[in-house]
Parts: sequence; structure tokens; C-alpha cells
Amino acid sequence: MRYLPLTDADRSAMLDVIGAESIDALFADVPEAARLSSPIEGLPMHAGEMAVERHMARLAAQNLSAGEAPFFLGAGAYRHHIPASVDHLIQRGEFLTAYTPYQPEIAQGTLQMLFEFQTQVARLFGCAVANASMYDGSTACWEAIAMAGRVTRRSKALLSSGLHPHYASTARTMARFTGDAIVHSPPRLEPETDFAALAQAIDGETGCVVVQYPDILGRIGDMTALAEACHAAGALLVAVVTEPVSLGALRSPGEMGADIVVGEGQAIGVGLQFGGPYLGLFAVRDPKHVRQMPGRLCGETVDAEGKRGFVLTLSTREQHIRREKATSNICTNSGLCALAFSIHMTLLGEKGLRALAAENHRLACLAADRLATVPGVTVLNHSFFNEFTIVLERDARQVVRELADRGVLAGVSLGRLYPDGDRRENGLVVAVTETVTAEDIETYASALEECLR
Amino acid sequence: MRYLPLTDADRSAMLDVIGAESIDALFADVPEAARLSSPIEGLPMHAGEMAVERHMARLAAQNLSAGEAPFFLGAGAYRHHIPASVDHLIQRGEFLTAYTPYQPEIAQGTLQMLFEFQTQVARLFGCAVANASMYDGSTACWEAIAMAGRVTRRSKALLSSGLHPHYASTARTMARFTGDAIVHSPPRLEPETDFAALAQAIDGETGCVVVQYPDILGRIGDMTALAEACHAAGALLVAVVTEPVSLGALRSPGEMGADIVVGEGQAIGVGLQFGGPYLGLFAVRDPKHVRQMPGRLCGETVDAEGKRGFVLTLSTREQHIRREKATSNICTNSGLCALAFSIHMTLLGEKGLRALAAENHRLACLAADRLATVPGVTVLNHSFFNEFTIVLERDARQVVRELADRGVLAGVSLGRLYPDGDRRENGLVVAVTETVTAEDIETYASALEECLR
Amino acid sequence: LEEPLIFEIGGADTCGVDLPTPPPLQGRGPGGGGGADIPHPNPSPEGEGLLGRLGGLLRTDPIGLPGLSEPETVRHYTRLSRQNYAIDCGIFPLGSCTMKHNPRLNEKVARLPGFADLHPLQPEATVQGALAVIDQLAHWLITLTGMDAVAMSPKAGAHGELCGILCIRAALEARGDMREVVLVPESAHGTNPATAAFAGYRVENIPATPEGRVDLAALTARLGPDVAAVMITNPNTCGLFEREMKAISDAVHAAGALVYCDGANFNAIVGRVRPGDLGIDAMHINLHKTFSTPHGGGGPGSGPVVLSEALAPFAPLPFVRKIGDAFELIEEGDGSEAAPDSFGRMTAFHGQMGMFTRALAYILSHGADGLRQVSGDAVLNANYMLRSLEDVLDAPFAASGPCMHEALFSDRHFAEGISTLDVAKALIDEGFHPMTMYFPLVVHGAMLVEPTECESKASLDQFIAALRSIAERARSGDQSLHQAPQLAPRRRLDETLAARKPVLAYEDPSSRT
Amino acid sequence: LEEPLIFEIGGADTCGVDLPTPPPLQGRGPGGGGGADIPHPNPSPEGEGLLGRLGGLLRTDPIGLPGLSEPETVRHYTRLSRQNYAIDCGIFPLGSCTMKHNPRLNEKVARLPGFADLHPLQPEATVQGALAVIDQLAHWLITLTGMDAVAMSPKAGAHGELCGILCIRAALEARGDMREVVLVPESAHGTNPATAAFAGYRVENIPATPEGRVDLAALTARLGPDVAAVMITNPNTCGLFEREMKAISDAVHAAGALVYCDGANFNAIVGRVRPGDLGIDAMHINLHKTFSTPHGGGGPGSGPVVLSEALAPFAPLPFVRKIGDAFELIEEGDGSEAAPDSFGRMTAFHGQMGMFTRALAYILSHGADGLRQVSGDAVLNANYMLRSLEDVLDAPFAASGPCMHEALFSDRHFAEGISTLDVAKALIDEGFHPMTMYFPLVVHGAMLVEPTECESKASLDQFIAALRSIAERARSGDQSLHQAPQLAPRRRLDETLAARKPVLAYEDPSSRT
Repeated sequence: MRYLPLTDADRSAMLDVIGAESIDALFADVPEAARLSSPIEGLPMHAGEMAVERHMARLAAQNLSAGEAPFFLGAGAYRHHIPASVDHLIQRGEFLTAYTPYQPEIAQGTLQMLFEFQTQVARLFGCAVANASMYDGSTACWEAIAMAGRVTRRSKALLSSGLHPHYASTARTMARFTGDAIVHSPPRLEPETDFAALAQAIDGETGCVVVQYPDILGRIGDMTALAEACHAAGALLVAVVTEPVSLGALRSPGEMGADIVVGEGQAIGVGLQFGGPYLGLFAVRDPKHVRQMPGRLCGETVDAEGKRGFVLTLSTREQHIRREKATSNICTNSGLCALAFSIHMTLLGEKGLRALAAENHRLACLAADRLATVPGVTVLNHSFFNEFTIVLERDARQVVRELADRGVLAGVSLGRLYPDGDRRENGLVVAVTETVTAEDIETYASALEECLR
Repeated sequence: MRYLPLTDADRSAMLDVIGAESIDALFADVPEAARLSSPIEGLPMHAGEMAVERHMARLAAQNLSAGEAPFFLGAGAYRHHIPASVDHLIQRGEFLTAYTPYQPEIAQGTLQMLFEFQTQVARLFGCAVANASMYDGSTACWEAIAMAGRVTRRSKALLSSGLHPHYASTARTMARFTGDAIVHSPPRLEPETDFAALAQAIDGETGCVVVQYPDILGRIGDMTALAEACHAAGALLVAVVTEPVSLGALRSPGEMGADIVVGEGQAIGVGLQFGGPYLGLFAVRDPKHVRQMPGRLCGETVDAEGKRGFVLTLSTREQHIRREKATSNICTNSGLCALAFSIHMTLLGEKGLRALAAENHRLACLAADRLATVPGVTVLNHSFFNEFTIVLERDARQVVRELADRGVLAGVSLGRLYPDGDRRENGLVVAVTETVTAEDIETYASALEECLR
Repeated sequence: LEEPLIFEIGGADTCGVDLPTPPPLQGRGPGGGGGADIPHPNPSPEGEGLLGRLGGLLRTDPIGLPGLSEPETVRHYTRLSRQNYAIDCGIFPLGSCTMKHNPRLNEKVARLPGFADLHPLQPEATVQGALAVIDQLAHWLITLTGMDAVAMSPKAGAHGELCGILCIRAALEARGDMREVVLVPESAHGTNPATAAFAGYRVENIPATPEGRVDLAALTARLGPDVAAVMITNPNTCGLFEREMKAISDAVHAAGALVYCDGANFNAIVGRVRPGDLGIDAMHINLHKTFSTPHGGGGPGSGPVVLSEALAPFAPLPFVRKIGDAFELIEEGDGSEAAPDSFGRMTAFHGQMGMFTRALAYILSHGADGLRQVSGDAVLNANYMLRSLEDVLDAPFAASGPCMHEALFSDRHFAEGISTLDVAKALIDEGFHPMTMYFPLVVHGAMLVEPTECESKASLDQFIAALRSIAERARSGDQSLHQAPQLAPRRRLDETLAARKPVLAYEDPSSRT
Repeated sequence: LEEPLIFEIGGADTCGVDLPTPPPLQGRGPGGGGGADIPHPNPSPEGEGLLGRLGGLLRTDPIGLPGLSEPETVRHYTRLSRQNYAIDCGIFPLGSCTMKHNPRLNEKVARLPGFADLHPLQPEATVQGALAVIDQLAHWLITLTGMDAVAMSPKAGAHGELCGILCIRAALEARGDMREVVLVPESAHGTNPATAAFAGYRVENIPATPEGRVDLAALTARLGPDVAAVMITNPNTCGLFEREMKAISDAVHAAGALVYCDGANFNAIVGRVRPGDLGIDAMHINLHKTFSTPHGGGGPGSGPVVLSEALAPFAPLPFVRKIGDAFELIEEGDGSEAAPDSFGRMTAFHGQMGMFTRALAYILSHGADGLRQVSGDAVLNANYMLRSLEDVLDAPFAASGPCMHEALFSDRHFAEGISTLDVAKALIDEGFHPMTMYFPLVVHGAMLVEPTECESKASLDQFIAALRSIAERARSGDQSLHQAPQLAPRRRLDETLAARKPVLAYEDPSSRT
């Protein structure tokens, strides 16, 4: 067994030191009835690397991967080109196989990277402080709602209808147990966001308003007025960014007054991975809110010789110190994904991020204009970044399946996201990144035309 | 341009320090007529990573790779399973992007690895000393002939007809310029090697006899008597091993009296790679021959504090010191491939190498027996390790092409290796490694049967 | 050479990527009618007039993101990495935070485009292989634990705890039983009480016996109609197997409550004991601990939760179901028929797929026989550690029977003024990563050593020799221990300063006050 | 912690692979009738009686190959690697041994199964994409050099030199011209004379002018009917461009000889000067130097040779030819019609395919414009280095015009007893890899610094500052320089001992005498 270094001779020698007869004897504290005397039945025995790789490769081959087809899915997970050096670097054993940096003297690599990551996220979001990452965007969104509750001591959260439905679902699940009140309804197929209506709906119970930017239908709303309305009412504005590349072209939520900005960082450096692991981003505009933040934080300090160094800090907020009084039960972050994000962002830099955003937007415009020429297709959006919604004359979920059969991964149907119907089922969210070619757009449009004929 | 760190501002500042007006001005010593004032015509401009990757992936997709088809090619290059950790480790930047260890104090990683590699090769070959690798098996073979000439001061080399024809060609090319005499003819389709005939042919001019083990047709010859005949006549016996996995099952050439053992190390750790880079192995049985060896050598020593360390040594044999009097003009070795070999060999260890060899032989026997049942197929060999020759009733080169069309990579036809005809063209060399499944063998046999029908 | 921050070496004009088209969006300012009037250095025909579609929110101020060319980037992160210790560098004996060898095959498999390049919302017909991975891993987890179902979507161990507790609460609510208290042993991971509190429960501690196990009598005495669940870690954080687990479960069930098992230490018993046989109702499994998925400096995790028959109907969405030959993903829309009692969604998408592929490859590599050897060797290594050190280090539960996967020591024999921290830092100077310090809280100056099955005897002997010698120094009061580490990239770091004056983001020197 | 040798930690029974079938070949001994009588611990039906086919040569004695489990293997090589300096760790300014950044895209591309998993003898129809790679790279090399053809199979630079010289000799022989002498400048790489000697030529040196270039007058005077070829390195190893290259070529050609150019330094002029325009007949290109293929601790290399029209017919087999839409590989069998004058095969198979894919990806990434910037930045960086240091280090050719890609210094200003070696080792303690030492031989105590285009200005400034301070110490006679390096994994190593009592393989302590 290739992962086990002990030889039988080692085992005997060690059992002698211990004074035990056998390895089985070391399990004497397990009641005999619960002790298995041989390998569990119904499972195969060990296998060589070649056999395992063949098995897994066979399963992988049963999927249609994004690179094999013109690909237009977004809705919270985006396919971008990731430079090869990102994956090379995150596979360095010193990053890949390190644990949480509990011993900072021998973990400065991870810690300095996290400090850089926090700064990148804070700047991207227009915030003062970001944490060292969370599970993903949806759980970060819930944590923001929970934090707003702690800050405002109010338990009602107004969720924009443009918030990703999985994020809203997640919040609703959690709120069911914490007793918070979540107000949310699915989006209407209109070209504009519901920010104005949300501002109207704020009341004295409202702890926070949660908006997505750009939203689930790809619409871009100015949150300046909404932020003012929130603040006037003593509520916090939470902004959710599921496509961080957009902030290479768009003003940051922090700049417009959002108090907590959370996001899904997957688009930068992490990849699609069928949904996980992803990267929760979490930042606050006002440094005074730091002590109410969930998740790990890395801070600068000095060592005994006065050299700059980094440590995990403010951990008195966390569960391993505070136990039941912690700001969150979160223990793990998404460190390796944060590293990938930070490396990719460093390769891009300001110039690259802006150029990437511009290219995404250019191609999305191209696609929107081309798809609008297909009979039976209406483009919903007036504004969008790299994702927009088209409305068909029949159920888009079925169209997506038919297009998949024709080798086009056409987008995310609203029927899948909002199975309750209500006239949204003809909507289809189409994302267009730099990985899409003009030829892909043409293939898509032609296939769609045939399909709708 | 992503690989260039200088900004335009940097360039200006640096030109100021230099006192030059422009970068172009730094090329003033180039005659103006030869200086290009703009990018060379007829070539494309720079391209992004995604575009380059797409281009290369498109070319890669035009090949039928070994993993996509039942695969039976050998004849000097063997497909074995390489554990994933090998490739991970050779991609460590500290190995991948280091240069020749000219500064040993900061190159102990490479040097210790080479010392371990030399020891592994020497033990595998039954020799006293191995060098730190050469370009590949064919050039190592020529270097052995040249070295035998230096040792014996005789210029005639008898090459076994079972020596890989490319190796013989390479030697013939070199000998044409050095004035050495190479005696070699293509193999006859007989079950036994020509070792006995070679022993007869040795004369007073003969500097060395070169045999391959197992030979190009897969036959295994005992070289004990031949070694004795060589030594009696004052000649050296050079043994060539193109499939080092065979030495997990077979006695080593050194044990049987070969004086110089060379080989192609590609089978262990390196992979097929369409022929290169590969790994030349070179070892001598008698330590007194070390100073006539070509190529780099790594040796043990101590540092100023008495700690064990490793350095390149005996470089007075080499071209950068000896210039036109060097033992060889070789400057580069195949360091990264040697690393891959050494890691793979360490993972295997004695136990794994023996088991791997046994598995190869088992499957080869299975394949030989099955193919022998196909009408019109004769198995030539009485002895073989993981490769044997079958004889068909028509030109095997055409059969190989037809089987490729049916998705089976069937082996190497003797017509390709020996285009001179002479009744060898019906021969087909079939290699069977642990990567071949019983199902592959069955597919092959069925396809061959259909093809020969 | 000290490695600077990217903000100190990168520039706004430096870029390590080449993008397909040169013209970036540029403009004088946001607002107004958008971008039609924005000068475009190199307008392409398609590019004209597009900027108006950004809703008038074009970003114009500098963001402050430094860029590095690719060579500088590779060098920056390579140099940073070299300041880290990792399992690839040596033993990483963090008790309760199992750090095993991460097989490179698993990294390779997870990167197959057929897994890595799949969107979570692709049509089911295009992801059958991915759903099969989830299903196969689920099958192994259920079989190895002897349970009835598994929720795959939790993102990490603590998320799994939450999932389990929410299942329990949903099940109790479904029968109209609004219990308020969750009992947690004093030695539990901090996540246990935090999770229970998050789910709206009041947390009460259960005491331990002097031998380091749950006090069954005290527990039974506390059980009653207000107790919703008991959370037990088994093997526990003192490294001991809870001998009375079955009796505990029976007592809890008899009182109408449910048993949550913290499965962080499942690696000690995998393949040898099925928690389902001990009567537990829910248990999360840290894939990185038991099944060796990489933890990359603190994450990602993955925390599937196995469930008893009683809790299975309440598991979260989405989940995979096999219908005939095809796999289906059950999501909200299918919920009303397919999962009427599900407590809902815990996260976007379906869980940590990238960890599932790795864990499945690990499990298939070991097989049923190999996993049994894994737990056996892990326990053997820990006991070897315990017995090789108990003469120089106080081992409070050395008499409580064999330890499981980790050996627990205390600071009791140290001289005045020498702490567990000093010993840990001294290990750094010997070239080792220290053990877990000051956990579990029930032992003073605790040192929790978990070698795992991945260490050779030679490696253990080296570590034991180093720790023995440091222990001798600690007993004799060697004050130089306070100076450790001296050979690490940094000396001891001032954590108090970091917390008192938090600097959590880089500020440009020009903008610092 | 010192890292032991695998022979000190591995065992014959330890294994880091799991092979598909358990029964290994075992036996009492070789010889006799082979294997029918050899006991087989676990005979499988197919396995019986097979051992006889090994020709009676079953290996029975221990080989002495230690094995390690996978975790131990990963750790051993990870630890070893951390004792290396590399371009990924910092500047690697080895003049004449260009060390550029190795892009990771190229590593990825080379590993595509469609390239990495191809056998060199597959039917041509199944490797059209691979042949296209060779053809495209050849097209670039020909275009960038302004030559007529290229031989792709040489395995490294020195192998390429040999190829070029053999072409020259074959061409001369073809016209019945048996010349005997090859002229080589004193400053040439050692491979030049070694190659010429190997090809059967007598080597004579050409002197240099005081400004560091070939002495045209002396060369012309030496030319005559016995001279077969002149080997010139351009840019030369003093870092200077040979201004008179065209005149040299013309003179050589006028004397009936041919011009070989050592293209090791082509990286200085790529995209800006086509050697074909300077009249050369053959030049090898080190793909790792100019086109950034990794050199992995000393190899592999790859040395394609571009050829003039006069030499093209003599190029070695095999080569790729495009016929219509398909690529063909011309080998021995096709030779009589396709390549009647080829001097033959230099190596098995077709060359360093794994390097071709990387070099092509590098070239396509940079493009014609990028490669021009590459050489420009490389020369800019070298001149910046030269001008920033010439006040503290003797720069013998500083007045000879701008340097090309490398800056040359000498030990002339050092105090008595301080050597180039001391300065180099002191750089190690500052965290840098030293420059090339004692080459070229024409300059006393030479220090040849080649920063390459991959260094940022900040990186150059750091290196310059360190070297300035060491140069000051060398001038003032600071004897502590002899102690350097002190901060490396090893202090200075005893190379004399290594050569005097060579220990070239590990011997088990038990078997040492």
C-alpha cells in the first residue's frame, strides 16, 4: 500500500515498545460487538494508481466539459481562462499541504499571502477590511445578514429579487433556525433592478437590505440612493458580487455606500469545478465593524527582532476561543482558493483586470446583439456586464436541454433557478466571458434559431 | 507582454543611466544593413495564453495518443505507467528551473539526486560506476563505442544484428567522420541471438562488441561466453539495454561480464514524448575505466565544516576544461529526465521493480500466446521479456497502418526499421507493458485476424 | 532576502497576462449617459457605443491593484511558499487537525477537465459522470459508517455539524417537539457549542471522568424532555475511544433526544468500527482529515454528514438520486415530491466536488483492506509516540487504555516558567512542526500529538528524540527555551500587538497617517 | 535536519506503487531449463510455466534498489529541492548559460497527452499534429535566422555543433575537398574545439583584438586551402557583437571554407538580426537559452541547426516534409530519393519533441514583436548592469561599445588574495546565484553577468547593490570573503578531495572496506 511507510518489521518492533500483541489489541476499548474483524464487506480492496486513474477518467469522460462545447453558463459561476502559473503555484507542496497557520513563525508564506489577499479584496470592493475568505458566496451572504443583525440588533432582512436564488434559499434555511425574518421574492422579467422598491420597503425593523451587483438577470443597479435610504433608517446595505471580474469595469459597491460587501471569488483563479470548492469574499466598508466580522483575519505585526510579520488575529471572535458565543461557527476558510484568487489577481493587476473586464463586456454585447436577431428572442437587459437575460417564446429549460444535445451549453434557464413558474420559465441567463469566441456565438445563435424554428 | 517585467518608465530610467537614447541604439555595433527596424515579416505578433493553448491543443488533438488506443509499440521506447508524484516533483521550480550545479553550495538538491541516480543505475546494470546521464540511449551507445576505442586503442566495433537499427545508424554516422570501422548487418528472423557468431568474429582489431539485451526482436541472449571471448581477445563487451524494466526480471549485463553497459532510461519515469527528451544511461563495470568515461559525474565530498556534500567531479575529462582533448564534446546531460527516472525508481524500489517486471512478462506471454492463435501469425521468439516479434504472411508495415485505422496501435513493423526489405518486412515487433489490459490484447487479436483475413 | 508585499513591488501598469484584444475601457468619469462620449484609444467596430450598457457605472478611479509580470509572480509566490512548513517538508503532528500525505494522483484526477471544467448548473444529461462520483463516494461513506444516508453538500466540518444539528432540529420540530438544550462535553471542539448556539440551542457542558471519557452517569442524570441532542466526539479529543458510546446513545434515545457525533477523528477507526453500530444519528466526516484531501493553509474543507434512518428525510437539498441508469439531482423544484421534509439548502450548488473526486480516488486506492490498515497504523503510531514519551512528559490519560490516533501530554512536569508554548517553539528549531497546543481545554498546557499513519518509524524516532530532549530541558528549567524559535523565518511574533492595533490591509506609505 | 540518501532510509521491502497483480517472479536461481521448476507463491493460471521464456536468465541476487512509500518519496525530493537555488527563487545571472523564466503554460502544453503520450514510431497518419509542431517550429527558426533549412534532431547545443560541423564536412567531401583545419577563437566555448576535434579536424585558435573581437586581419591571413571552417560565436562570449561578421564570412567563403556560428547567444539578437544576413552557413540554437525551455539542473537541451542553402542537402535524417496537406517523416528508407546527400542519423528518433512544444508555445506567445522586445530588454538589462558596476569592477571591454546580453568584468581591481571565486561565493550569502566565473578564458578572473530580459529593474538594483558592496570588500582586501558562503545549505565543498578519491556511488556501510 503505497501511502503507508510502515513495514511489517516496523510494526512488530513498535508493538513490542508499546507492549501490545497486535494492532487489533490497540482497539480493545471498542466494544467487541462493534469491532470489525476483517475489511468491511461490499467494498473493493485496494487498487493501483493506474486502475484508480482509469476508473476516474472513465467517469470524467461521461461529462460534457465546458471546454468541449460553446459555453454560456453563468448565474453565479463563471468560466474564465486561468493562467497556467496559477495552478502550478498552488500545487507547491508548501502551500497545498500546509495547515491553518497556527504556528506563524513557519507559516509566513500562507500568512503574507492572506494579508495580500485581504487587501486585494478590500480594494476591489471599495472597502476598508476584508477577511481571509469563507466557504463560498452563498454562505458569506448569510454571514453578512447575520452580522448585520448583530450590528443593528434587528432581525429583518430585505433581499432583492435579483439576489441569486440559491443565496436566498441558503439565507432562508438559516433564518428558519435563528428566527430571523427574510423577505424575498423571485425577480420579475423587467429591464431594471428593484433597488427603488427596496428603498421604499425599508422600515424600522429592517436590519439590512441585500442586493446583488450585477444581479441574477445580469442587470446593473446604482445602489447609491439605496445606501442612503438604508443609512437613514439605521439599516446596513449588503452588496453581493457573484462575478468579481465585473468590478474591473464597474464602480465598487463600497464606493456607492454598501456597508458589507460579500462575493463569490470563484471567477478569479478558482475555476468551475462543478460548484466547489469556491471562495467566499467578505469585506466591510467601515473599520469599526471589524470586530463583528465572521471568519479568519490576518494582521500585520512584528517579531521579537522587530521584523515585519503576519499572524491570525482578532480570534477572540472565533469559535475555538469563544465557543458558543462566537460570531460564527466557521472554522475553515477557503485558503487554497484564496491563494489561487490572489495569484490570478496579481497576474492581472489593475491593467489586466480592466482589460479583462472590457473584453468580457465587448463579447457579451456582441452576443446580445447577435442573439437578439434570432426570431423569437428578446434581450431583457438595458444594462449588463458579461451576462444578460433573453426571453424566449417557450420554456427555456427544455431549450437548454435540446441545445446541449446539439453540443451547445446555452446558459442557465430561469425555470431551473425558479421552479415555481410564474412566467419566468421562458427566461434564459446567458454569460459571455473571454473564453467565448465569435465563432461560438455564431454557433449558438444558429443552433438556437434551429431549435426555436 | 506577460514574461517581461520592465515597464516603459523602467526602460527610460535605465537608458538614462546607460547614456543611450533608445534600446535600438544599444545595437549600434550591428551593421545597419543587418539591423531590422521592425518585427520580422511573415510571422504573427504576440498572443495571449489562451490563444496559444488553443493552438497547441488543436495540434495535439490531431494525434492519436497511446492512451486512446490499445497500444503495443516498443522497439526502443516503452509506455509505462508513471506515478503522478513523479511529475509533481520534477515540476518543483527548484528542480525544473535550476541550471547545471556549478555552484554546489546551493545545488545540493540536484547533486544528491544525481549521486543517488548514479548509484541506482550502477546497481541496476551490475556495474561499479554510472555517469549522471547522457542525451539518450543511441548517443550513449556511440559514446561507449568511442570509449572502447580509447581504452583498447582499436578502431573496429562489431555490432550485433540485434542492436536497435537507429543505434547502429547513429554509430555508423559518427564512425564515418572519426574513421572507426563499424561492422553491422540487419537481423535474420531467427529465434536466437547472434551472440555465438559474434564471438567467432572477434579479431585482433576488434575494440568492442556491442550487443543489445533484450535485443531489437525481443530475444534474450546470455552474454557470459561472449564476454569471455571479448576479454580473451583484448576487446570490451558493450551491452545496450533499451528497456530497463527488463532488469527487474533478468540478470544484469555487468554480472555476465559486460564492460560498458549503456541504455535508454526513458521507460522509467520519462514517458514516450514522441521520442525525446530521453535519458541516456552509461555505466562501467570496472572502476579503473572511470577516467575514460564521457559525461558528467557527481561525487561525494565534504564541506569546510566536514559535512557530507556532493559536487560535479573529474571534470578534467570534459570539454570546458580539456577543449579539443576532451573525452566527448558533450556538455549537457539529461538532468530532469534523470530526476524522473530516479524518483520513479525510488517509488518502485526493488520490490516494485521486480513486480513490475513480472507483470510485464506475464502480459507479454498472454499476448504472445493469444496472437499465436491468429491464423497467419507466427511468434518468432523462444525467449522474450515484454516484447516479441511476430511474423505475418504479408508486409507488416501495411498491416500496422490498417490496424491504426481500426484504432489499434499494433507494434513496430520491421519494414519501418529496416527499409531494405530482405524478407524482414513481414516481421512485427510487439511490446506489452503493464498498461495493456487483457481486453486490449483481445481487441488486437480480433482486429489482426480481421485484417489478415 | 526579505520578500516584499506585492503592493511594494507591483505596479498599475505591469501585467502578467496578455489579453486577446488591446482596447480597454477608459473614460473621464462615471454617470451621465454612459460611455458614448468616452475616448477609446483603439476603437474596434464592435466596441463602439457599448459602454452605455454598463448602466452608467463605469469605474474610473484607480482600484489600487498591483500587477506583476509572470516571472515576478512565480518568484514571489515560490519565495513565499518557502517560508512555510508543510506535510511535504516533514511530520505535521497537529492533534485533532489531522495532516496526512496528500497523494498527487488525487490532484491529477481532480484536474481532469471532465470534472474541473464543469458548471454546476449544466443539464443533468451532460454531468452524469460527476453525479456518479458523488453517488459512489456517498456509497462508500454510508457503508464505512453503517448509516442510512449522507448529505454531501456541507462545505466543511463545522458546516457539516450545522447540517447535522439542523437535521436534528428539523426532525424534532416535525414531531412538534421543541427542545431547547444541547449537551456538549467540556473537551469538545469549539465548533460544537458554536454550532448548537447558532441553531438556536442553549449549550450545556457534560463533565468528563478522571480517565478522560464522558461521564455516563452525569449525562444520564441530565437527560430530560428539554434536551434535543448530545454532541459527542468519538474518538474524543483526549485521544480516547468512548467505551460507553452505545450506552450513551441508548440513554439519549430513551430520553427522546438524538445523538450527534463529531466525526473529526473518524480516521482513527475507519474500516474497523462503524459509528452506525454505536447508535449515532448524525456524524460529519472531514474529508481532509480521514480521506486526505488537501487543506491548503486552512481550507477548503468538505464535511459530508451521514445520517440515521430517522434523520435522512430532513437532509438538505440538493442531492443525487439514481433513477434507473441515470443520476438525477434533486433540487428545490423537485422538492415537493422528492424531498418533502428537507430542511432546505445550505449553500449554492452541490458541495465540494473538487474534494469529492480526491476523496474517492483516495478511498479507491486504499480499498476496504487499505483503510483498515490506515486506521491501524495511525493508532499504532500514536501509541508508539505515547509510550516512547510518557517517561519524560506527563500523559494524563496514559492509564486509560491505548490511545487512538493521537497522544495527549500536559505541561505538568515542566519547571516553573516553562510553558507548552516554549516546547512547541523549540520543536520548530529542531526542524519539526509542533503538535497542537492548549487543546483540549480540559488538560492544562495540553500537547496533542497526532503522527498519522503516513510517518515512517524513522520519522517518528527522530521526532521522539527531539521532543525527549526538549522535554528534558523543560523539566530542568532551561530558560533559553523562551528564545525559540531562532532558526525559523521569523522569531516569535507579537500577537498582542496585532490584536490591539489591527493592521488588516496594506496601506500605501503615502496614504498612511 | 540533514536529508539522508535513499539508500540510508529506503528498504527492499518498501514500495511506493501498488501493482495490478501480486505474484512476483521468484526463484531459486537462474540457468538450467529455466523457470518451470521455480516455485510461484500464488500461481495464476496464465502465469504457469512462463518463466522459461526468460532465456534462463532470471535475476535472483538482490539488486540493492531501496524503495520508499509515496509520502516518504514526496518528502525526500521536496526537501532536496529546497537545497537548490533556481530561477524561480531569484536572479540566476549565469553569463553564457542563459537562464530565463520558464513559462508554466509551456509545461502544461508539453504534457497534453496528444504530445506527451505519442510513440516516435507510430504510423505517420496518427501523428500529424506532432509533425505539424516540428514543421511550425522549423518555420519560425528559419524565418528568424534568415536561413534555408533546419535540422531539428540534435539533442543539445553541442550535439547541434556536431551536426553543423558534420554538414560542413559532408559538403566539403561531396566536392572532394578534404580540408583539415577548423579555426576557433580563443574565447570560444569549450564545446567548439571539442566538436571540431571529434569530427576529425585539427583545431587552431584565432586571436582576438584588444577590444574583445575576432582579429579579422589575423583570420584572413590564416585562411587557406587547408581550412575547412571557422567557428565564430556571435554575439561572442565577451558579450560583444562581432561587427565584422559579414566581412569574416565573405573572407571565409572566398577561401573556400564555411562559417559555423555558435548560436548560444542568439537570445541577444533574436528578432533584430538574422544571422543569414551575415553570411553564416550553419548555426545551432539552444532552445533552452533563446526559447526558454527548462534546463532542469543540467538538461535536457535541444539544439536545432539552421543551415544555408549550400549545406541543407547534407542535413541528418529524419526530417519532416509537407506533401500536400500531410506531413511525412523522411527516414532511412526514404533516403535514397528524398535525401540522397544526408550525412545520416545522429540519434534515435526525431529530436527533443518535448522541448519543441515548449519552444513553439514560447515563440507564439511572444510573436515577432515580442521576441524583438525580448532581445531589446535583455541587452538593456545587461548594459544597465555594466554601467552600474563599471566604477567598482574592472570591465575590460567597457569601451568597446554597448555590450549585448551579458556584461563582462575581471578581478583586476581586487586586493591581493581575493579571487573571483570569493566574490561569487559572497553573492550566495546575499541571497543570489553567482555569475559565470572564469569564463571566457581570455579574461583573467572573468565574471560574466547575464541578467536576461526576465529581471525587473528592482531585481537588478538589488543585485547591483549587493555586488557593489562585495566589490568594495574585494578591493579593500576583506579576508572574510574566503569564508563565504556561510548561509547556504553547505559551506565551500572540497572539490579536490572529490577528484582525488572519487566516490561516485553509494556503498553500504557493511560493504565498505
